[in-house]
Amino acid sequence: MAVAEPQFDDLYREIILDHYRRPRNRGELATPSQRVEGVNPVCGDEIHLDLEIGDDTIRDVSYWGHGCSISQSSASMLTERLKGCSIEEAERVMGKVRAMLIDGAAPDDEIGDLQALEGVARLPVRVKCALLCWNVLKEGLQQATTAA
Amino acid sequence: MAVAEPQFDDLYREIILDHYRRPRNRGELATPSQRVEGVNPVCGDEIHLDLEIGDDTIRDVSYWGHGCSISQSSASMLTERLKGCSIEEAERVMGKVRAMLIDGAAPDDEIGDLQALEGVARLPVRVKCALLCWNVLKEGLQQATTAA
Amino acid sequence: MIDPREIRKDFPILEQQVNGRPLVYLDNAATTQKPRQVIEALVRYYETSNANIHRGIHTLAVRATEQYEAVRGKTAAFLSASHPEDIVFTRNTTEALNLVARAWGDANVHEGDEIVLTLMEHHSNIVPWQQLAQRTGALLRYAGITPEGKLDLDEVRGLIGPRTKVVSVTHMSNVLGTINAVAEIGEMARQAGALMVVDGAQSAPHLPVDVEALGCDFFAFSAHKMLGPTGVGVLWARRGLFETMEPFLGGGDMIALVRQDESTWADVPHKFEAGTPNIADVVAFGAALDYLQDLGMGAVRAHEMALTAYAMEQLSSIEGLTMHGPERADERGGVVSFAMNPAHPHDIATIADGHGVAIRAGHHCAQLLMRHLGVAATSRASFSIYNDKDDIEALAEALEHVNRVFG
Amino acid sequence: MIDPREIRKDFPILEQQVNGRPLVYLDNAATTQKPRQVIEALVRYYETSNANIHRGIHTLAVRATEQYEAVRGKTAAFLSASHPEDIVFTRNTTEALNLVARAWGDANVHEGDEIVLTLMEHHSNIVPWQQLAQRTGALLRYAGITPEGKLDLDEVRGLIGPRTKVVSVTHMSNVLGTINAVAEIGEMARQAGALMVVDGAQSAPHLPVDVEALGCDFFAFSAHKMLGPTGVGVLWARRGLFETMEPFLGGGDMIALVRQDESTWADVPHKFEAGTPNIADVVAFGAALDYLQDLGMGAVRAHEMALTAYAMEQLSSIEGLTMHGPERADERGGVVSFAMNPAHPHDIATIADGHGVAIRAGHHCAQLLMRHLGVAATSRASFSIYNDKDDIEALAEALEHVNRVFG
Ligand SMILES: Cc1ncc(COP(=O)(O)O)c(C=O)c1O
Ligand SMILES: Cc1ncc(COP(=O)(O)O)c(C=O)c1O
Repeated sequence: MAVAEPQFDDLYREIILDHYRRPRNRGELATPSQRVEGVNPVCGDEIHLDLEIGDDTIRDVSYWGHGCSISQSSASMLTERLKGCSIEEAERVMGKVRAMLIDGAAPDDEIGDLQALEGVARLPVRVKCALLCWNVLKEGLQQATTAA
Repeated sequence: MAVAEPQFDDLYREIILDHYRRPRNRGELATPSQRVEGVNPVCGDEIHLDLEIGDDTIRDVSYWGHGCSISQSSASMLTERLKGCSIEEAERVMGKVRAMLIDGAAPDDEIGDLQALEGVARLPVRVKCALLCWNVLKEGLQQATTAA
Repeated sequence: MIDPREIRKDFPILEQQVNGRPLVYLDNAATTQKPRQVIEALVRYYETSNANIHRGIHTLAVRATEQYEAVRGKTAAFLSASHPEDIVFTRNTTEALNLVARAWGDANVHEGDEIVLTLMEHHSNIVPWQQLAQRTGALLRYAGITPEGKLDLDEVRGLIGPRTKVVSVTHMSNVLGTINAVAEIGEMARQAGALMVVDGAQSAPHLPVDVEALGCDFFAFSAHKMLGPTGVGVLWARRGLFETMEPFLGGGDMIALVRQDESTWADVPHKFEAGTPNIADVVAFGAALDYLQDLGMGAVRAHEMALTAYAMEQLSSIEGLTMHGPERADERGGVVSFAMNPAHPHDIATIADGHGVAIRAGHHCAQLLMRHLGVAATSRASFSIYNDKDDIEALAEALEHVNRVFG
Repeated sequence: MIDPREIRKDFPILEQQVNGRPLVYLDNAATTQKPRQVIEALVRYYETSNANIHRGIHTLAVRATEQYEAVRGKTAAFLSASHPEDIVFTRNTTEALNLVARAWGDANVHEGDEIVLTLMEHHSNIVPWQQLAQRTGALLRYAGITPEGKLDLDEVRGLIGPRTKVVSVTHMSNVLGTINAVAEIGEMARQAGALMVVDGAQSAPHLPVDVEALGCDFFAFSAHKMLGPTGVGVLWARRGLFETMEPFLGGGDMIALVRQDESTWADVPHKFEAGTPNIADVVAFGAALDYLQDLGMGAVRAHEMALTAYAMEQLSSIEGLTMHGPERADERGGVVSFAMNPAHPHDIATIADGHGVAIRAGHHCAQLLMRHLGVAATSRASFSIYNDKDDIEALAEALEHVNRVFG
């Protein structure tokens, strides 16, 4: 074929596929302070997050679930980026990721690997996939702060 | 107005309007052998026929009901034409009137005043009006022959 | 200010001749004609965007979904409603009212409860309640009409009581033109703890409507009566109400999780839109809403009110003609029903058609009202934005002809 | 013989580019595209004939009524049904099945009665029966599927018994493509004194259907899946069956006489068509039926079967791809569902879209089947008359790309 590979290659960046193939922090935590989940009813994607939060810090975080490469890699990157972060930092990162995905804002280095999801913003129908774990996280953080 | 009166004047022939204004044989019979009725659910027109049938003859016939000039005049003309007729003749007249209304067949003198309904055949939506009393008659004749 | 001459250029169907005369379409309460903007929206949808919605990832599916959902937003805006999710698309007003009677009614109306209607309701706002009453043992109570053709508000007030569960009233009569005080009646319903349902089939197309200001619980209407395509109805519900209701039709798109023995439901409004919706027509309805919004519903109302006043004036000079309904044009919509004895309404409609004038004759799906008026049928002329004084004069001329035939 | 190249000229939407590539539309089981003949029928209707039907005397009302009712006749002919009155127009298959479950089911299904379905049903042929079961206390029984993706007929036979009141089965699976022996199952149902309902949403568009030869009691399908507009469904019932049923939706046009407390009903089929129907789309559906009849459903079937065989051949050469459903193309319709682990169906659909290839990914409204297959979703390509081998090759090329991304 003379035609170049279609444009969606910038969607499936190597880093996304790597997180999809070799998920980080996958599984349950022994003693989560928060266990939250979310389902995308349209496509059936499912994400569960276990959070161990104390002293305003995400001491540990893991995920499990199933779905497409975008939803699963987003969750894997989330755990990798946020493990050990203060809640304040986590919220800042969450804000930046959401801004990137929802408003197409340019990502910055603070969000790390998650910058690879930038291409998703162009595909409204897949944005929900990438957002799923972040919506779940939001609920988890809310629970943690109201519990505190 | 310079434009000629619209084409529907041949629908509302004087003879139709005359039967509408001065209905013949309107009312109930004292001792009908058959009492039949029909309603056009779409427009609400209603026709009741009383028949006194004996010796294969329609000795007397009357009608009542309400509705448009076409349905009512058709019934009035029916009674006038068929009073005293043999059933055989009535059926022949009925066949000719139906053929005129449904198939647009040319009427002949045997149907008398009913020829005035010829213009109705061009208006499918009003054909039902003219036919209503004939459907009722058909049922009455059937009842009479099965009863005999 | 609406200029029907300009507007007419957008309505290709009006260019034709009927029985050798220019078509004068005065059957707008039955259904309106469609501007080319709506027809073009349909063509555009099918030529560029058609796909099944909500479940697709490919480009056309995304495009079709966006267009469909955008009209939900437009519809909400048209009704001054705050939440697009409170809009459910149905086939027509009739289905919308059946949805209420089934999905809300079956769960909330019980034996001995009362349903308050009026004698001027369209069959679509009667039969679903009769069916509900039959299923539940509830009772129907009908408010009457004053000699001038207005709803008898005192009677409505008298009927609404502690046993009333729902009050369902037409915003505007499709026969008398009467505009009803639905906000006031809604207040009576609320005080009695009853729900207020408004049949907006004749009001949404012709008056500015603000459902939140009306304070009703449900508001139903049809796209085809307001320049939109056939096959689209709208049911709006007060915030939170749809959430409390079990679904009506079951099937694709309205579920969250299906198991063998039971299922859970998708969020509102999808819970009430089972199966593939009438996507193309909803999209084209958006063009109808744009068209009306561009004119402004206030201007639409002003134009139609002026035309109604002119029609009432013209018709009152026709010998033997009597009009039904309120005397003042500002108390009624653009609908004029009349009698011309001894000419039967069907004869009148046929003769009018001979003049190219399309009016309706019959019971107008309002048999209770016909019985109340003591007639089997009426003749009815009803107006829209493309009608003008010439149309009224063509009608008057046709009616003079009726008098010449039957006089 | 069908020549897709010629046919494609009738489908303006297919001329476009998607993501820089020519659109290859392989989502026909969700909805098909529409030929210009159908789009033009819509335009023609709105530009020449639009009016409300059944109750009007004026020229447009008569014209619109004739056009609408003519399509009832065409639909009956398409199904080899003898009586146009046995055709009821609904919004879609979903509404048609709900109509059966409500109007027939509520009156005839009682506590302890059994409803036999299969694990390959679309949600639209599951949820209405679940709702009926919940209303009545009836029980649902599901027949399973063989490893090859066929309906387990022995299990069906075992499930149908004296307590069975209704058997409802899809004529063709929208996921596996499996064509079911509905005539044989109908015979089992009849011997048990149960009714046989056929979900024809996927068969009517793709196979010659003769409802009388099938011997079923109800047959339901959607216009939008067979070149017709959105918003039109069809429910056919065996002669006499509609007459025995109480109406479903109540309102205008379905009544004979309305009194305050109760009403009597119009004759079949009008009894089941409450309110203003989707007139324009029914008229345009007539053009879709003409289009299919002109090609001949035998030719449609032959073309799609050949294409399915070619697709199965092409796809089987793609590494890591597994197909669901029967192996032989003559035992299935033009639907091919597949998996390509570890690529998720949504990723596959997105990458295919990047190639301009529209396929569907998801549960296809068949969650019970997904659970049976042990997957959350599948990717699905489905064919219509305008698809050709080039389209299959474009799909195969896109899938090779999936392998390059995920391999
Ligand atoms: C087998 C089957 N049944 C029912 C349906 C529902 O059709 P609709 O959405 O047109 O009601 C579909 C289509 O989605 C289908 O494939
Ligand atoms: C007041 C009123 N309610 C309900 C309806 C029913 O509308 P539809 O036939 O679109 O369901 C109509 C129109 O005929 C109407 O005028």
